[in-house]
Amino acid sequence: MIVLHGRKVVGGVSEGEALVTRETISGWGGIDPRTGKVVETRHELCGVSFKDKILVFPGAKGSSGWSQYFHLARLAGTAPKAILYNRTTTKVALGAVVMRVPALTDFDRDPLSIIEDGDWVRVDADRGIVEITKKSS
Amino acid sequence: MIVLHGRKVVGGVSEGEALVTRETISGWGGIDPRTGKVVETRHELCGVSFKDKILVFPGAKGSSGWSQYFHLARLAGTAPKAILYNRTTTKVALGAVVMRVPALTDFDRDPLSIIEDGDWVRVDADRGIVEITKKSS
Amino acid sequence: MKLTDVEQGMLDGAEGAAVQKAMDLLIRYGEALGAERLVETNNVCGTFVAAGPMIREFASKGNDAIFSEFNLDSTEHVAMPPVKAYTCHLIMGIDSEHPEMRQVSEDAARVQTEGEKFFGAKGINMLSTCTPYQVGNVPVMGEHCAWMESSAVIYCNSVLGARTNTEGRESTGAASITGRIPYFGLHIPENRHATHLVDVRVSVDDMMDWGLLGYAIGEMVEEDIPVFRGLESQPSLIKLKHFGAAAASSGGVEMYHMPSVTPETRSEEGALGGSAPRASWIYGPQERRAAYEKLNSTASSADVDFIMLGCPHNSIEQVWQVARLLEGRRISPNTSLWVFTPRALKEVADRSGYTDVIKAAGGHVLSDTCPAISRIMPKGTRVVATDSAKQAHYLPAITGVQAWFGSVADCVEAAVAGRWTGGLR
Amino acid sequence: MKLTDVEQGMLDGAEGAAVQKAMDLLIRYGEALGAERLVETNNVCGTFVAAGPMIREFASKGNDAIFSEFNLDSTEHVAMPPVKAYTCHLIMGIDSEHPEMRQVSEDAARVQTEGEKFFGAKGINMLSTCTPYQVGNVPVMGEHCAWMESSAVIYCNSVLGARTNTEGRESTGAASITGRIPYFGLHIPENRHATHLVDVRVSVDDMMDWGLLGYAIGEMVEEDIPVFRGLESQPSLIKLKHFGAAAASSGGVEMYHMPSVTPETRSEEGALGGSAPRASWIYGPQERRAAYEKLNSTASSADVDFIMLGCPHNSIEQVWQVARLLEGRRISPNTSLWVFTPRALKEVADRSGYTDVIKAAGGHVLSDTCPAISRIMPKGTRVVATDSAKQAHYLPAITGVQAWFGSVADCVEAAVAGRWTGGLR
Ligand code: F3S
Ligand code: F3S
Repeated sequence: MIVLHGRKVVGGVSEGEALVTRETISGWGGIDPRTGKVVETRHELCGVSFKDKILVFPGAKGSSGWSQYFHLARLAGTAPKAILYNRTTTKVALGAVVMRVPALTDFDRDPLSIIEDGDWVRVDADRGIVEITKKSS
Repeated sequence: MIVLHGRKVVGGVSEGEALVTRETISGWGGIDPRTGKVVETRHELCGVSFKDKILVFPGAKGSSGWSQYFHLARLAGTAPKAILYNRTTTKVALGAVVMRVPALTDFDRDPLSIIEDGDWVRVDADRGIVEITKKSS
Repeated sequence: MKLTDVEQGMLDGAEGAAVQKAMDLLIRYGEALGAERLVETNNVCGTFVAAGPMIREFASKGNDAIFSEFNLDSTEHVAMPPVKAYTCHLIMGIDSEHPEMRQVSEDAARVQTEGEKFFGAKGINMLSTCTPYQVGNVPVMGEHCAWMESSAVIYCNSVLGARTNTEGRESTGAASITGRIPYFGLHIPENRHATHLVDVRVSVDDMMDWGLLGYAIGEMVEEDIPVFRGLESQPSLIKLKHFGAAAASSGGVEMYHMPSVTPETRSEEGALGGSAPRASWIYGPQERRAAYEKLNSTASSADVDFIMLGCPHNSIEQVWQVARLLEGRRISPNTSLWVFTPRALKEVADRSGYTDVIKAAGGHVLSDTCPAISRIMPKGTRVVATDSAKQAHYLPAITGVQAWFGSVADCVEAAVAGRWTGGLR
Repeated sequence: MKLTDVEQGMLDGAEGAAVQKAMDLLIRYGEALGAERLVETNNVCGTFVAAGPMIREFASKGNDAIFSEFNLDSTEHVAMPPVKAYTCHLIMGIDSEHPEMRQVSEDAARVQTEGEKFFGAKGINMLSTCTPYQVGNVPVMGEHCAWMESSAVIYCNSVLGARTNTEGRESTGAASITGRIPYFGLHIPENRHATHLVDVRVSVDDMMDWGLLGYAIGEMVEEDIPVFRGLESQPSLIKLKHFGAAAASSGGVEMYHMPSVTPETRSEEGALGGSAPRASWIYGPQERRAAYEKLNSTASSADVDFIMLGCPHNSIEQVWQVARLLEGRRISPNTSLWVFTPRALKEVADRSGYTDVIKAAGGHVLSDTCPAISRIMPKGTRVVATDSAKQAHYLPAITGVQAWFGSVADCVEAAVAGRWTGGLR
């Protein structure tokens, strides 16, 4: 089991299957809040839903509608269980806050180089701890 | 007879009685083109007309309507015979051009300290010469 | 003046009679200024639509004649071509949609509407305001412009860092169809340095205080360029708009430096171009009071019958403030209140509900012009109150009224009470 | 986060429930950012009026409920107080006055009009555009703002020198009734320095080229801050508007430096804050062509059926250009042409006669929204042509159409011929 340490963005504890992407995610024009699916045509997760997943991604891109779209995902019940991202911007931080799911950033090691799709991840945002159980083991 | 030298603004030759003021003149809200009178309440020439005079003054002030008001004075036949001023601004230069009367500036000596009301002044703007015959002599 | 081949071609008539006349004027004007050459401009703000009784007398000869005489200084009447430069019409003669203004002169309204059609078809944008920067014409730093309207010229040079002299009806007309203006004055970097230092020793924060500072500086500095020291609060568009309009009416200021706000330089030394100021002034409590006294020098009776708000034209933020101050109140029966904002922003005011709030209180929202330009005020106006230093400076001279100057709150209280109770706090 | 007494009072409910909820959100948001304190702002641009199907479902609960949930992130519905800060509503869901858009959803039009009334009465100015700086909201250097709309954020920081992060619907809602926003990111001087150098090796002058430069830079620089070297031509508002919108859509650029044009610093060293750039890029012919190819990557059929002009919304200068290009011509029967400009500037276009010229050619002038936001286009649209890099970037992703990108002249030729003949010249 691998442990990462990060800075609390939004508190709370949650665990679930990891969904990982190395591409920044767009809100408006990037996801469909009704299904939680990424819809940006050239995105590697295009068509995949982050509902109930532990979403691990570099950060946000695109328009200022970012927080609103992830806010709508919460209301539609399609939000991820928790989010882990590397680069803080007002878009992703506000999105995390209005999604009200545990969120961490500023990690001691880059989660994108450690966590893979399907790994089981436990996020304790209050204590800033991420515990990763590799899918294979 | 006193001779001044200045830079040609608008060519031509003209002579007449001097009307002198040490206060800058405003176009819009400062003169009445129908009568050629200064109308600015606190101005030393308030109520006096520059029609057919050799107007000697420091320069222009006030709004960008300056050239239009002196243009209208030309059309109303109330323009001065010639103008001599010290400080070049786009307002006074454009006004001189559209008034189409001989005009000089940038003098070797300050005309305001030499010319007085009623002096007879001959302006040869093409050669940049002002000949002043003092009223008293 | 040295002309480029294109300019020589225009002067020789290669682009038609009107362009030839325009070049003739630009050269006479450039030589009058002592300018060495012309500079290209694609941002012209002038006045084209006929306004005012004397020019309207020309209207019977048609708009080509009006353009030739008043925008090209050409006695020979030539046909106006479509404009070459991005050109805007600034202030109109009257507010052609406001009933009280129309009945003053149906003829003026007709000439204006016809002029809008004619000049619009030539590509002249009817901004119909003295504040082009509030209706989308916001030049960027370094852009050479040819603007009329002294309050817009000082804003363009100082706050936006673009470059313009105070142009006239004729020079902007010539610039619109040639895309040229004399390379003189504030188009030249060396002429944009500060020449005088103003040491501000009082706090300057609200709209009234920014107007008083401008009015005091104009008289001290006249046509020169001040740099300010000691300004602590962060101004916004509406405060610098009021400040600049005041400085351009009490004097002929066309540019100023406030290093933390105006873009041209970041420091006092940079603003002064490394040389010492020719003179330094202090703006303290006495100067502030003197400016207040001068602005109120024509007022004696407290029985106010007309409130004028919005010179230069109000932003939508200011219309919102007036609506908030008037909400649920009634203007005194023997007082009128007119708020001026550009027609384009009146659309936003209508849509946001402010126009209805102001009307419900008995006020009016007007556009296109102002009392000083149109000489139109409610019948029988004797005593005016205004939140604008420029209108308080010009209205008495132009119409003979008494004028009180104070804050927008003072003005609204006067409108409701019918009596002036403002003062220097 | 450290709060001032006033802020602590607001958090403790001293100014009512809504303000308390707003402070709660601002603190959660500030802590998520790692901000140390809040900063005062009197310039908020956000979205308040309900738009889009999911939020409209809330409309039945009333606008207080919409404000609580979507502008305060408060599940508990509280009454909205009048705003404290000067606040503007940016883009609308649909153009409620354009017939073709209304019939798509009468309900959407009704909800929008009701929302305008409700939020207007709270003091929110209905600018109804993505370009506040084209409708009078032009903050000055140093002003702390809280703006949404990425194309407006990059303009505010870079060209005006004011300070804002890319805010959201919730943070701007909270800022409107508290006058506060987290002191983070571009509010802090040290974060406004350039981090990367872009060496421009091709001439960048017309509108299309400024869009290509922006689109290429966004991908290179992502969220960082570029300073440019080698830009020779003098840009204007419309060129920097197009450049910034492109850079903010292909990447997340929120600020850039062009020393001779952007006010913050006068030199490359000053822009870089004295340190070396983290990376340098060249923008040459290959990068220019790559950006062009990407922007046209979804287009295959030359049979264009819809021309979209004006993203971000057109200035009046651009509407004049379209009218000039269309004068005396007819748009092909199987092609539609929509020009978007803010409602306030459509008033100027109507008055100048441009709307009639465009209509006579078979085109339409719309306001308030755009196809990417409203998802409304002429029925059956498959192949779009646009003069806007941002619209070409988003429209295919949002609506599945093919999109050609080119100059406004290419687009008008395509409208008249019904076929795309644009290309990289
Ligand atoms: S034109 Fe505008 S600047 Fe004042 S004098 Fe009239 S409101
Ligand atoms: S809101 Fe404006 S910036 Fe473009 S995507 Fe729509 S026209």
